[in-house]
Amino acid sequence: MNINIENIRKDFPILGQQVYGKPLVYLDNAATTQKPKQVIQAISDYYSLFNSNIHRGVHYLSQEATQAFEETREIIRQFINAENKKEIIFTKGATDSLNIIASSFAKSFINEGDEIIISSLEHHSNIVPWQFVCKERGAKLRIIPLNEIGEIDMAAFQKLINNRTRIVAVAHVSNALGTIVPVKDIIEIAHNHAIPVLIDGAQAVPHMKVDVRDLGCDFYCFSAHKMYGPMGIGILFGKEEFLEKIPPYQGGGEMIKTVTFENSTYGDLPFKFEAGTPNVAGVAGFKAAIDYLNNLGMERVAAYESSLYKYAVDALKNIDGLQIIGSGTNKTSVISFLMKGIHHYDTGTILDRFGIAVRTGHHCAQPVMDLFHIPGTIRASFGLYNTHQEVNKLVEALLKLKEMFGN
Amino acid sequence: MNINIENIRKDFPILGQQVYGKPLVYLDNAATTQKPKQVIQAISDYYSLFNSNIHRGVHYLSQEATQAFEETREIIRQFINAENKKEIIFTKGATDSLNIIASSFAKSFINEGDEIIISSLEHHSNIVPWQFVCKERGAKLRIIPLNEIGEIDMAAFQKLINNRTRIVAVAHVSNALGTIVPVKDIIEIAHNHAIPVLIDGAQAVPHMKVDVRDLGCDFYCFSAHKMYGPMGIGILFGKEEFLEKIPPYQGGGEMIKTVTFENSTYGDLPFKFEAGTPNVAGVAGFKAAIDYLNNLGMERVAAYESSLYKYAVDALKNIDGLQIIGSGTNKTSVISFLMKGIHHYDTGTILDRFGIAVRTGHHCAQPVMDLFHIPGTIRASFGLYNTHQEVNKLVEALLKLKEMFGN
Amino acid sequence: MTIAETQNKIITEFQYFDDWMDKYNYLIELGMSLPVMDDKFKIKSNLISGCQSRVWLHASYKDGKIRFEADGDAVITKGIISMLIRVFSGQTPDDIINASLDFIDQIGLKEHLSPTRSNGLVSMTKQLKLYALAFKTKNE
Amino acid sequence: MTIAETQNKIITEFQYFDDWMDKYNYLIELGMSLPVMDDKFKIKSNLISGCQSRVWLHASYKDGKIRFEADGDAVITKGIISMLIRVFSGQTPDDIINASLDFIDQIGLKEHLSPTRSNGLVSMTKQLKLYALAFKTKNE
Ligand SMILES: Cc1ncc(COP(=O)(O)O)c(C=O)c1O
Ligand SMILES: Cc1ncc(COP(=O)(O)O)c(C=O)c1O
Repeated sequence: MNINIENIRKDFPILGQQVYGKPLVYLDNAATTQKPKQVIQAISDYYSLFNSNIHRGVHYLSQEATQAFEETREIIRQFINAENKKEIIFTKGATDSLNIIASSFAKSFINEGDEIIISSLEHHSNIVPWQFVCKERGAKLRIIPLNEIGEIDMAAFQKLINNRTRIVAVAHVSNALGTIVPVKDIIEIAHNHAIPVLIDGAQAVPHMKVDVRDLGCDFYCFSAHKMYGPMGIGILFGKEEFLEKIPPYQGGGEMIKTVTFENSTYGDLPFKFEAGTPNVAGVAGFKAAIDYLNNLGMERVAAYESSLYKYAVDALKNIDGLQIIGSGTNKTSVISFLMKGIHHYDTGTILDRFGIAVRTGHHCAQPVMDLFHIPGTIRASFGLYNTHQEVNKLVEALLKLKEMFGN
Repeated sequence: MNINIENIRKDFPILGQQVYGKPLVYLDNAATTQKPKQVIQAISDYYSLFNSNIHRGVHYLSQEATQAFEETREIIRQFINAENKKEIIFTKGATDSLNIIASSFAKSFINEGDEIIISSLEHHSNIVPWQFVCKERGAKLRIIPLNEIGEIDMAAFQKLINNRTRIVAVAHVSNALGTIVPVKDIIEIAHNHAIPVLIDGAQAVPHMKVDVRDLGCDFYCFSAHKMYGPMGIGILFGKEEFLEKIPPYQGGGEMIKTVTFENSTYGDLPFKFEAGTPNVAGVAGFKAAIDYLNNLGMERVAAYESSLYKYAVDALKNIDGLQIIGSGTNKTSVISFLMKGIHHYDTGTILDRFGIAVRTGHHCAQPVMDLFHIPGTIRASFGLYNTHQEVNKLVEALLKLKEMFGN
Repeated sequence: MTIAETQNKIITEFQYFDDWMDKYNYLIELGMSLPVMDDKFKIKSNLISGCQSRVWLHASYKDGKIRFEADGDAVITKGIISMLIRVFSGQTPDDIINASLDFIDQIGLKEHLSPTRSNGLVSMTKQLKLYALAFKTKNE
Repeated sequence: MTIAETQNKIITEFQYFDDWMDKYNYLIELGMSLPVMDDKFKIKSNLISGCQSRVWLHASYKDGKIRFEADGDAVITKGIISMLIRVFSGQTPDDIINASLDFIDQIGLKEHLSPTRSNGLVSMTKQLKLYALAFKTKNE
C-alpha cells in the first residue's frame, strides 16, 4: 500500500501557506519538521482538558496527566524497541540528551588520559559536549576521518580503538550530507573491545525504522521536533545497566527520593534523570506524532522518501554546474550542494524568493565543511510530505538562478 | 479598575471542566497554572503559520520565527526590568535555570572549602544542584534556619556569612508555605560583603511585580508554566558581568561561534547558554502569557490575589481543628494546612471527590516538613482566576470531611 | 468462601450506597476498624513503596493458606486494603496469583485503580501477589 | 546630491521594475560591478560580524566627508551594500548619523530589513553609522 501524499499534505496546516505570494516549498526538514494537525490538536487538548503537574498528585487531573505521560513513555519504548520503559528518558531535545550522557558518563567512566572516539561528520551537539568532558577530565578526543566522498573510514576507526578508549559516539545519519553511517558495524567492532557506543539518531529516526535492540547500541538520542513532534522535547535511550551506573545530571524536584541537607537519595530510573516539572504538553504532542508515524508505518515512510530522494538526486545532478557535496551511495533525506560560481547565500536568497525554504551555511557541522574546504552549502532536506512536483520547482528555480547570475 | 473575574475565567478553557460530575475547583496553582486560550492559540498559530528552526536561516519562515523569538526576549526583559536583552536566557524551566547557574558558577568561582548559603525553605531544585556542587568541588552547604512560624532568621543569616561564602541562593516565595522572603534585605547584606545572590523566583513572578534591577539580584530563575505559560520553557536572568565570566553549561548547535576538533569558541550572550534547537513554540506561548499578564497589570493581579488570599486564610482559620503551617504575616498565594486527626492523603482524596484539586505531601520541600516534624501538608494554592466562591467550596468540603471522619 | 465469592459479596454490599460519599464513609469505617498491626511488623521491608502515606503489609503462611495483615497512616487507604485482605486472606497462593480484581471497578472506586495514584491499589495488589508467589515458590 | 535625494533617485529607478526578479537582477548587476576592494582592506577589523557571507566595509575621511568602500563574497549582499555606498559615500558624518533609511522598504526589499537576517542590512547600516560617529568624535 502506498502513501497518499495528497491526504498527508492536508494534515499539515503550514503547507498551505504562501511565501511572497508563492506556495511554500518546505525543504528544511533536517532543521525542523512541520507538524500535522493531530499534533497541534493534541497540545491544545492537553492544555484545555488535562493540564496538570504530574506524579504524586492526588487529584483527578494530575492522575490523568500522569497516565498519559507514562503511556507515551511506553509508546516510545515500542517505537524504538527498547527493552524497558525505564530506559526511556524525556529530555529537552537531542542536544540535551547528548550533554546528559557526555557529562554523566564521564563522571563514572572517563579519567585523565582516556580517549573518546567521534567521527568527522558529527553535528556540533555531538562534538562540543565531548570537548567539555576532555577539558574537564584531561581526556582526549579521537576523530574517525572520512573518505573523499564523505563516508566514515572504517579501517581508520579500527586503528583508533585502543585500551584507553572509553566510548564511541557517532551520528546515525549526517545532517550535513545525508550519509547513513554503518552504525551496526561500528557497534559490533566497539563491543568486541567492550567499549560502549552512543548513537546520535536525530536525523535517522524520522526517516527509517530504528530498533535499538537490533542495533545493540548503549545510548541513542533524538529530538521530537525533527520527527513531526513538538519543540522542547527529546529522548535519551540508555541501557538500564549504564543508566544505573552513572550519576544524575540535574538536581531538583521529581528526581529525588529523599532530601535532607546532609544527604539526598535519588529516585529510580527513569526519574533519576528527569529533574523538574516535565514538559507534559510536549510529551502529549510527541505521542500524537508517533501515532501519526505508526499509522503510516515507518517502512512506508522510508520507501516513499527514498523514491523521492532518488528522484531529487537525479534531477539535481542534471543541472549543469551543480555539485553535490558528499557522494556516498548510502544516503537519505539530505542533499547538500553548491552552484558553481554562485555563493550559497545568494542561492538561498533567490530560492527563498521563489517560496523555497532551504538552509545555507555550515549546518552546525563546521568540521565537515573544513574537510571539503568550503564555507558552507545549500541543503535541501526532505520530509514525508514533500512531493516530486516540489523537487521540480526546486530544479526550475535553480535554473532561473543560473540565468540571473549569467552562469 | 478591578479585575473582572467572570471574563477572566472564560479565557481558561479547562476551568469549564467537570471532575466526577462536579465543576473543577483548581487550587494547585503552585504546581502548575492553567493556560488562557490566548496561550493555547499562540502555540497552535505558531505551528500552523510560522514553525521553523531559528537563527542563521535564510528563508522567510525562519526569519519570522527568529524575529518572534527575539521579540519575546525583549518583552521578558521589560517584564522583569532587566537592563539588557542579553541577560535573558531561555531554559527548560526553573530547575534547569538553577542547575545551569549552580554548575557554571561553581566552575568559575567555587573551590575546596568554599561555602554556599541557602535557606531552610528551599524547593529541592534549589538544594540538590548545590549538593552536587559541594560534592564535586569540596564546598560546604550552609543553611539559614527558619523561626517557628516559618520565616527566615535574618540574624542567623548574617552570622553565616564569612570570607568563604561565595554565593547566597534563596527562594523569593516558599512553595510549601507561601512565605515571602525579604530578598531585598538579603541581597543588600550579601552585597555589603561582595557576595552575589541568586533568587529562585518560581513562586513569586506569577503573583507580584518583580523588578530585578530594583532587587539588585545577580541571578533570577523562573518557569513559564507556573505563570499561565507553556510547559518546557523557563528563564534564567543573570547580570551580564557574571554571565560573561562563567563557562557555558551545554555544548551544541546555536551556542558556538566556531568549531574545530582542536578548539571551539563560544557565541555571545545570550546564545552561549542556549545550546540546541530552542523551544520556539514554547517561547511563542510564553509571549502570549506575558501579554496576558501585562494586559491585566501585575499590580491588579497582585491586589486581587491578596484580597482572595486574606479571605481564604480567614475562612480556613475558622474551621475547628484546621492548623495552618507557617504562620508568618508576609505570605502569598499558598496555604499549607493540616486537619487534626486526618491524614493529609485522606484529606486530598476526599477533596478530589468534591472536584477540588489540591496538592498533598512534602511539595518538594522535605526540609521544611522535617522542621515542622510533619510528613506533609495539604496545600491550596491560588491563581488569578480563583474566586471567593471557590474558597467557600473548599471550606464546605473540609467541613464535610470532618463529618465523614467524625471529627 | 472463594476469592470470587467474597468479591461478589462486596459488590452487593456496595450496591446499597447511593452516592460516593456513602461509599467513602464505609471505606473510612473499614479503615478505622482495621485491627492495629503489631509494631514488630511495621518495618521497612513491609512498607509498600511509592505511596504518599505509609502502608505496611505483612503475610504469614500456614497449612497452605496465606494470612495478610496491614496497617497504614491514611484511613481511606486502610479501608481499601481491608477489603483486599478480606478477599485474599486465608486463600491459597495459587488462587491469589490467578485472581482478577474487577470488584474495585464494579463498586465504583475506579479512580483508585490508576497505576499512577500514589497510594495505588495497583502497588498493593502487586505486593499481595508477590507474597503469594514467594510462598508458592518456597513450598514447591 | 544629498542623502535624501539619492534615496529618492534609487526609489524612482526601482519603479521601472515590474517584479521581484527584475529587482534582483539589478541587485546582482550592482553587486557584480562593485569595484574590487584592495586586499589590504580585507582585514578582520573591517569584517561585519553576524553575516553568513563575508562583508568588508572600509571608510576614509577627507575634507569633512566620508568615503566608503566595500566588498564581499555574496553578490546580492554586494548589490545592497553598493546602494548604501551610493547613498552615503561623500557625505558628512552628521548627515550620515541623522539619515533615515526608508528607501529599502520603498523599493520593495523589505525582507532584507529584518534584524535577524544573517546578512542584514541592519548590521551594515549600523556599521556605516558607527564609522560616521567615530570620525565625528575624532574631529570635534
Ligand atoms: C545529527 C544531529 N544531531 C543533533 C542535533 C541537535 O538536535 P537539537 O537541536 O534538536 O537538540 C541535530 C539537529 O540540529 C542533528 O542534525
Ligand atoms: C520555589 C520553586 N523553585 C523551583 C521550582 C521548580 O520549577 P520547575 O519544576 O518548573 O523546574 C518550583 C516548582 O516546583 C518551585 O516552587
